[in-house]
Amino acid sequence: MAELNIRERQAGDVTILDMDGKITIGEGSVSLRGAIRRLIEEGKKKILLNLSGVGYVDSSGIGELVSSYTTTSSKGGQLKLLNLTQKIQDLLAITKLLTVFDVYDDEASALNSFK
Amino acid sequence: MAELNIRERQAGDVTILDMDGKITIGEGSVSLRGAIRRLIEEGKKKILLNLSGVGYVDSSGIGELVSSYTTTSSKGGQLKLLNLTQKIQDLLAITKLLTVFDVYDDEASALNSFK
Amino acid sequence: MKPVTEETVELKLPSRLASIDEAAAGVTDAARRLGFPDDALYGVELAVREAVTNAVLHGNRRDESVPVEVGVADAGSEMVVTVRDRGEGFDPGSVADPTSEENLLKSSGRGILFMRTFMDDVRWERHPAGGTVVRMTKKK
Amino acid sequence: MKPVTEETVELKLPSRLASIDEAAAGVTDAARRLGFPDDALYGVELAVREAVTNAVLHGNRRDESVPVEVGVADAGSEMVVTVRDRGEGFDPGSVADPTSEENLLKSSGRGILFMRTFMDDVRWERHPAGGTVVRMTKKK
Ligand SMILES: Nc1ncnc2c1ncn2[C@@H]1O[C@H](COP(=O)(O)OP(=O)(O)O)[C@@H](O)[C@H]1O
Ligand SMILES: Nc1ncnc2c1ncn2[C@@H]1O[C@H](COP(=O)(O)OP(=O)(O)O)[C@@H](O)[C@H]1O
Repeated sequence: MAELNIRERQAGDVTILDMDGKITIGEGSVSLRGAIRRLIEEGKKKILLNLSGVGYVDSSGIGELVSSYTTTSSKGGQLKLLNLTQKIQDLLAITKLLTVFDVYDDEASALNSFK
Repeated sequence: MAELNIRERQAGDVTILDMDGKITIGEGSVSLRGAIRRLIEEGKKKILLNLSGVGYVDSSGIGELVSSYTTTSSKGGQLKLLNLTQKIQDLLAITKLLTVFDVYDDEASALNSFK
Repeated sequence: MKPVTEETVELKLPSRLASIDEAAAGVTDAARRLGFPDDALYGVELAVREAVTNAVLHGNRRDESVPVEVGVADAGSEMVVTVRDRGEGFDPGSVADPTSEENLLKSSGRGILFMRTFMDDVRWERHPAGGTVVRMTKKK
Repeated sequence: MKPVTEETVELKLPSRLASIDEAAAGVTDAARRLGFPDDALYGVELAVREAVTNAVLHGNRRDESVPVEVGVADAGSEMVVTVRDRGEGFDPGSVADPTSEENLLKSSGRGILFMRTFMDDVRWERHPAGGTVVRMTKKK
């Protein structure tokens, strides 16, 4: 089983990535990076990461979320986060990244925010 | 929680010890030794050890079962075994003690055998 | 009176990414045996992951012939976890603060912050026989 | 090419009965991480219990200032478990066979039989720095 499974859905012009597993150094971080790179190449610039199935993130995973955000922004896109587990929320608080990321806990409001 | 819990029941002149836990070096072996010693002192010489709840036995525990048997026999009593788990049965086979012990897997036949 | 031997666990692992999972599992299992509750194990695991990641990447530069050594010692009221690499070490005092405004968008530099957050004390030492040891203490 | 570091776990425990449970749990956890199935773990645990019991009782005579050292090494196709005490050792060849008729009713002497039954290879060595090491190998 892969460390991180990523499924892609489209809601209007927003691409939702439903992620399941761990975003940790190595495989998990690499999968996320690959997925974001591909979306950007395909011109999909409104990206919503659904993290409800992500149970474990390390500093490399947090770093990869930040990279995903900066890469998308630098191409004129937007990347937002949906459904953080308590643990990821805590890590984003510790790293003061809650002010950087746009975070939602229901999908409808998240989708609306891209309008 | 004690390593080995021993409850005593009487069926006619047979004393049944229902044992739960582990018979391993230290507490478990010591509890069994104490229980047998007490029964012998009380003149209870028909003893049936119900091992259905005993999940783990080491060589010290096997040794303690042998001591229980020899102590009881030397006082003119009888000690038999009931409801061995597969693992204990295997250990008694490995040690060639299945020929020494009288082993039963239902209580009625075990009780009958003391007549 | 001679002192009672202290209980310790030592893991020796090759310097590769797979060793991070191994070390995390080994220390978590040991901490559980020492009686730490499940919710403390999460933080211990994360701190160990970060420390071993640094040992593998920065200390030993993924040279698989060089070991990462992880120790767990039961010091009664606390557990001491050590991670030793064979590298030159660094000055923890001059590591950039990842939470200051100008570093927020950097893609790395948050490992030590997590180690300090989830353990009660974190310090670095030179090992007398060479290499760097990070010593992390967690109260029971 | 330099060899890849072998993965090892080392436990250091005081010579007392409580260390038997500690060692059994530590080695079982390590064996599980190495991929041994649950039904193999039972036998590994029993062999380790017997070896550590002997180290605590016969090798170190319950002197808690003296350690019992338990090692687990992943040798690829097999796991090697070592238990070191600081005692004088013994001659395994002259240990009585517990399954022979005249020994059946003895209350001890079955530990080595269980170690040999549940591990693929068991041997005793003198440690170069003193004491006795029993080395038990289990195929994956
Ligand atoms: N064991 C180590 N050996 C050498 N340098 C280290 C070690 N641990 C940490 N460092 C240094 O400290 C920096 C910050 O570490 P850390 O906060 O874990 O973030 P990251 O590893 O993502 O850079 C590293 O980039 C590295 O320069
Ligand atoms: N580590 C050891 N150091 C010294 N003697 C040992 C050691 N291990 C085993 N022995 C000797 O071998 C004998 C048989 O051991 P074993 O089969 O485990 O049964 P038991 O420990 O019940 O006697 C012991 O009684 C002891 O004399």
